[in-house]
Amino acid sequence: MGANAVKKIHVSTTINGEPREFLCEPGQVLSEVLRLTLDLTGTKEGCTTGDCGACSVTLDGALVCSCLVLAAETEGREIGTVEGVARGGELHPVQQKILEHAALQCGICTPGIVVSAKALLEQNPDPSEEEVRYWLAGNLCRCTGYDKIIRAVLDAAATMREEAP
Amino acid sequence: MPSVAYTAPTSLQEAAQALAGTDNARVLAGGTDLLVQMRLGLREPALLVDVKRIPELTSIDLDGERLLLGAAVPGAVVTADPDIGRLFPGFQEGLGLIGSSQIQGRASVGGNLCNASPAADSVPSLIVNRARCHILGTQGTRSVAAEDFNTGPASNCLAPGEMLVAVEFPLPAARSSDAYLRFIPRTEMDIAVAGAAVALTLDESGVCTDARVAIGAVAPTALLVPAAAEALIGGSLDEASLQQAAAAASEAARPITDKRGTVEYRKTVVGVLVRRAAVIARDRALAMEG
Amino acid sequence: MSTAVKTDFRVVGSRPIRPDGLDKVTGRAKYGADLNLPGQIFGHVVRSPHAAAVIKSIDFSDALAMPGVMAVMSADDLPEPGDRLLPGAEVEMKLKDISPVIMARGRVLYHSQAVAAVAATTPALAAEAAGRVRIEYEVLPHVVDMHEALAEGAPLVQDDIFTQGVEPPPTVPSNLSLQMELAKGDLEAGFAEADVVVERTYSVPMCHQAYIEPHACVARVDEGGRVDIWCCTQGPFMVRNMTAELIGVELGKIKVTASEIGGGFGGKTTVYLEPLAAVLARKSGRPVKMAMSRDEVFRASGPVSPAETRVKLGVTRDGRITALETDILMDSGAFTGSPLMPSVLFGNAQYRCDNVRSRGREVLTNKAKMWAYRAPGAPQSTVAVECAVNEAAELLGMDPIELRLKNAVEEGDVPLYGVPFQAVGLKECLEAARAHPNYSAPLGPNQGRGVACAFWINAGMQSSATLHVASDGSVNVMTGNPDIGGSRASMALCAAEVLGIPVEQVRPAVVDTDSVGFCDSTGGSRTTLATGGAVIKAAEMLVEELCERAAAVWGLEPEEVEWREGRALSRVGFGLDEVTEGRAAADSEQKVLTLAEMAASAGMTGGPLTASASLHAHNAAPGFAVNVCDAEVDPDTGKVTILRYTCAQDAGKAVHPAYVEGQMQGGAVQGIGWALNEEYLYDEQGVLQNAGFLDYRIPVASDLPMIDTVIVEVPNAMHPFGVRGVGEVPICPPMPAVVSAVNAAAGTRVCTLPLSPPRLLAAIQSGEAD
Amino acid sequence: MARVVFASDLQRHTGAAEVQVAARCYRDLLAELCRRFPDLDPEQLDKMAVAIDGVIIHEPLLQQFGEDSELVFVPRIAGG
Repeated sequence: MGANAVKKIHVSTTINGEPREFLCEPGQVLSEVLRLTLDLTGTKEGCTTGDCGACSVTLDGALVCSCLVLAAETEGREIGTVEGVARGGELHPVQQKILEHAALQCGICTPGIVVSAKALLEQNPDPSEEEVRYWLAGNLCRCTGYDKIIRAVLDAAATMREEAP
Repeated sequence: MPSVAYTAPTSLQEAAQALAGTDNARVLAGGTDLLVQMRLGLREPALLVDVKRIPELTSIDLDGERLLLGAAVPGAVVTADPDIGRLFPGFQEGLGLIGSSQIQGRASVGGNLCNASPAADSVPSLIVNRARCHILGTQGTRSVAAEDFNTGPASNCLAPGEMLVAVEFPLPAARSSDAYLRFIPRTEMDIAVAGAAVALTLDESGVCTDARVAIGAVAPTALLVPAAAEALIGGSLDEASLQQAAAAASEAARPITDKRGTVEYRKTVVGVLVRRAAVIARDRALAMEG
Repeated sequence: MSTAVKTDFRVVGSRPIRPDGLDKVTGRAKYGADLNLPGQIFGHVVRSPHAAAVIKSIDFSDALAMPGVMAVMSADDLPEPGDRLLPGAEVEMKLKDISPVIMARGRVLYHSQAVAAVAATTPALAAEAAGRVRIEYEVLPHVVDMHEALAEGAPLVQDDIFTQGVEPPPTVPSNLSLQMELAKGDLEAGFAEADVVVERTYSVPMCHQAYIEPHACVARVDEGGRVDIWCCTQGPFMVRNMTAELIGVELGKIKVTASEIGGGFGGKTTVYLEPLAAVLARKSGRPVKMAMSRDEVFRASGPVSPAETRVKLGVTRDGRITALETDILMDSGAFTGSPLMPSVLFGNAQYRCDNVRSRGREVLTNKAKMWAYRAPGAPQSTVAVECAVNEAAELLGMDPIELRLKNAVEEGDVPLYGVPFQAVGLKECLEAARAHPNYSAPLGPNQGRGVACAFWINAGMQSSATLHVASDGSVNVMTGNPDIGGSRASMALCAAEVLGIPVEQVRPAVVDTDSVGFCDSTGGSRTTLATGGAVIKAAEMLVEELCERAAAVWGLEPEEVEWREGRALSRVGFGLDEVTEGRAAADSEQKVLTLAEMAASAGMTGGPLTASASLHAHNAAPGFAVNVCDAEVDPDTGKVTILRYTCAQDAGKAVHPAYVEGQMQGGAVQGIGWALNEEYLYDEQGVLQNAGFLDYRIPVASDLPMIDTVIVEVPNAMHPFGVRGVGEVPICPPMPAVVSAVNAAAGTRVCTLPLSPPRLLAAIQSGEAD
Repeated sequence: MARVVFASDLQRHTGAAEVQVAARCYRDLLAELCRRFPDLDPEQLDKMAVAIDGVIIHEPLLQQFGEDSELVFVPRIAGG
């Protein structure tokens, strides 16, 4: 009867560089599996309709809303979540600059902003303010008015350019 | 999302079989509309056929005559493609306007078409660029003009078991370009209140020799507006012809009043958009001359 | 009450990285829906499909027959609320106006009101089971528009509402739940004296706080009946208190742990899910997790009262306000309890005026019970007053800041609510805004500038704090106020300031209701003032004890020891200043003990070093803010672009200036959204049409310019550091600043918000004011 | 004598905008006011805060004040 009758799907995937396997229902979205099955709760759910960006992850390098990806679709794919952004005990410049600029208040949108801004800077190391604003338009923040977030991302970009060989 | 099944075929044949074998099967491309509709209980498919592992649906193929764009290629890939940007900047803009950066990672031209929203941002540009939609069914393949693909809100010409494989754009003539503009209350993240695409060709003296105008979100489907195109053809887009094109578009619009806009507002604004898009398309075509 | 206000600070006023920052940028921080307990099951609420109906029957049998369904509940599982008041609530609240919001009893008063709930082993199963609860309704007529609700023969939202505040009390029930009037002076004489009179009616739409994190909780009930709740809330003690009353469990049997909170803005100062999760947990014997969908948040949490304010303003030729009248009609949703009172009292408190009258009427409609949003009630009336002041300035040909400076309140002035102002920084804010380069930036065609200023009272209320010194001299600071916008950083700064230690040596924590004394909610702009005040008080107690212990070690009297720069110093031999400034070398006479030394040896001097303090803060002081908005309007489409935005605000003393700026910027942008695009849209059936972020349009990053800020500091004479609350007043001036800028740019006088493109274009094309 | 100022909503019951009182603490003040103004509902006053010399006190029952103090009854506002 109902959901109990649905056969679960076995998925092998890579999350933040580590091979992971999980079982999911065919209709389950990735954000739910990350949060409930894998306890990767850094990925937040603010709307589950792709409108807020709190659940941003990368899928084979592309920025996506994990609430609009079926977990089953990630078979053989590479998923990047906020938990994998800081590496070897060191923050990513986007994370560091968000802290330095006080670019968060409640912090619920912050993981999505981190993942999204990192994806931007990987493809555009020198974005204009307008480009950052449009790129982050899908990451809703209700606390900050975005000002400090935009400054932090621009500052992170500048830092990364300086550090790049 | 109760009791849906999932399959991810790797060939057109497998996909066709899967679609034909289950009542109420649906193609899953980017999922940015479908998964939301399922979440809100608006659709309850029995089977999702994920087409993103099929080469024909995920490739971009350009030759000397046409551009073939796989139906499931995500917006982010289309907007990063320099050839598409050169040949069909308006189409690239239209597809790129759909949703956020995150949505762009998934949303596809095929999904935008098949979802059959009157406000779909890529459809007016497909129409003005004379795109054809390649459809695979149990009986083989067929193709329809973009303007004939959708038949009403949330309804399209696909028969049960059929799927959209790719859209084909004939390459534009020299000194041709296009533009798409939409109106939304914010700068991003909204559904178009009105949209307008213009494609045109200029001769060496800058006179418009060919034009197509299509409008979105102002009728049950995106509309081709020949009267607006006629207003542009034969002149160099002077004030009077632009006004005439705008008026023709407003006249052709058959919008509704809903939470996103009123009839009056949509009729007015779609004219403004046609006029502005025509100027952009002309400037682009002129820039191509050099 | 007045204390010496500190003016020389070591760390207060600096911008350290917030202590919880690492957890929040890495995804480790746990919010409401982030706790997964072993064996947890999932609750789902069954909501009314009707805006008004009688619940004839609820049949759970089909749902209960599903394998995996563990518990069901309805209002029958909650105690009858009766007429009792919610004990311990800061503001009067009747349980009968709260309990039906948690779960309807016999009758539903708005669409999506909670009617029943189920708990099952997966979220999908719980949702499916909820769909199988069979509820029989008898549909009743409904009314969602407040004017229609006041009309003759309108359906009664409740049967037993007799207008309060009317003499003699009415004998017939109506939807007019409350009426009030406050006045001073002689209004008619004031208008007679005026050279210019402006009269308009401004309408502000129903909106939502639109915090990004939906309400969520996990509840567990043990075999002894102890209830353990984890939830995102502005007030864990409020959750404990309300849950105890609503489900009928002793308060002492409930422990509430506040998770990190993903925004609230007033919207998380009540409960929705927690009592239900507790009942379902009790009935199932399993931990129950519940989370609202975004759709449920919009439909069934506590949205924000729409209001209509008629304003009439009289000003003399030389710019003196002689009379100010406001008349407010406010929609409370299905239950009384709207912020009508602050709307009536505070929309006019920024001006000195002898002749003032403010009236308010509260109306019930078949909509969700409205709840608090940042300076609740004030923006709805402030918009009318401030737009009228701008219109008067235009008529007088006077600069709008100049006109405000002529009338701005200052120390000694008495607002309508009666309490004379101590030193306030309104004039300083106006001058700061005028001096900002944005105010003289040239405007192009289709561009306009709008100015507004505003008042908010700010709350104090009750707080507790406990400090523990670890043996290495680092300090734990524990409070019960969820950190919604950087308050841990403020708590750490307050403690570090008093203790004279680096802020990094302080570990602030938000702890559960069993682990610290009572704290009123994080809200009312009170946390840094009041809870920070408790931290300061506890730190001062600790310093006193440290001095006593050092004196005992040294065989001195406590008065012979002073605490400076994180260490005890004996006064022997020479002046303390010389020691601390390093001008006099410490000789054998000088005795020094650092905090770390004293902590390490605490066992010898009386045991671990701790201090707890609590207070009922009576030292809140009002906040004032000034906004300047530059906007451009597309005359062909009515679309508004915000070009420049400036906020000046009196913070008293900005403890962590970056987070004060954050409050100013965030409030400004919320107000911009409310002015331009945010509104609730209902259909004929009383069903919300835009219950999602797609069509409830909060501002996105690309909609905005940078939000420039100027922090003004006129110290609050009642607070040891001069602090004023800063969280709420930022949302008061944006609507009038934006509306005035847009109308100036478009050549219109649109008074109905939001200034959505269709509305504005219609006004532009008609060439008339509405 | 301390001075008590009534906003217009309370003036309906007191008939005066302000009165002088002999009381030196809130408890005595309540008794004195209710004695002098029988229309005044003590429950209504209980629900209000009182400002003593500009300091708003939400639960004033044990408050004391001086001979020259000014007292104003104000609604309790918690905020959001």
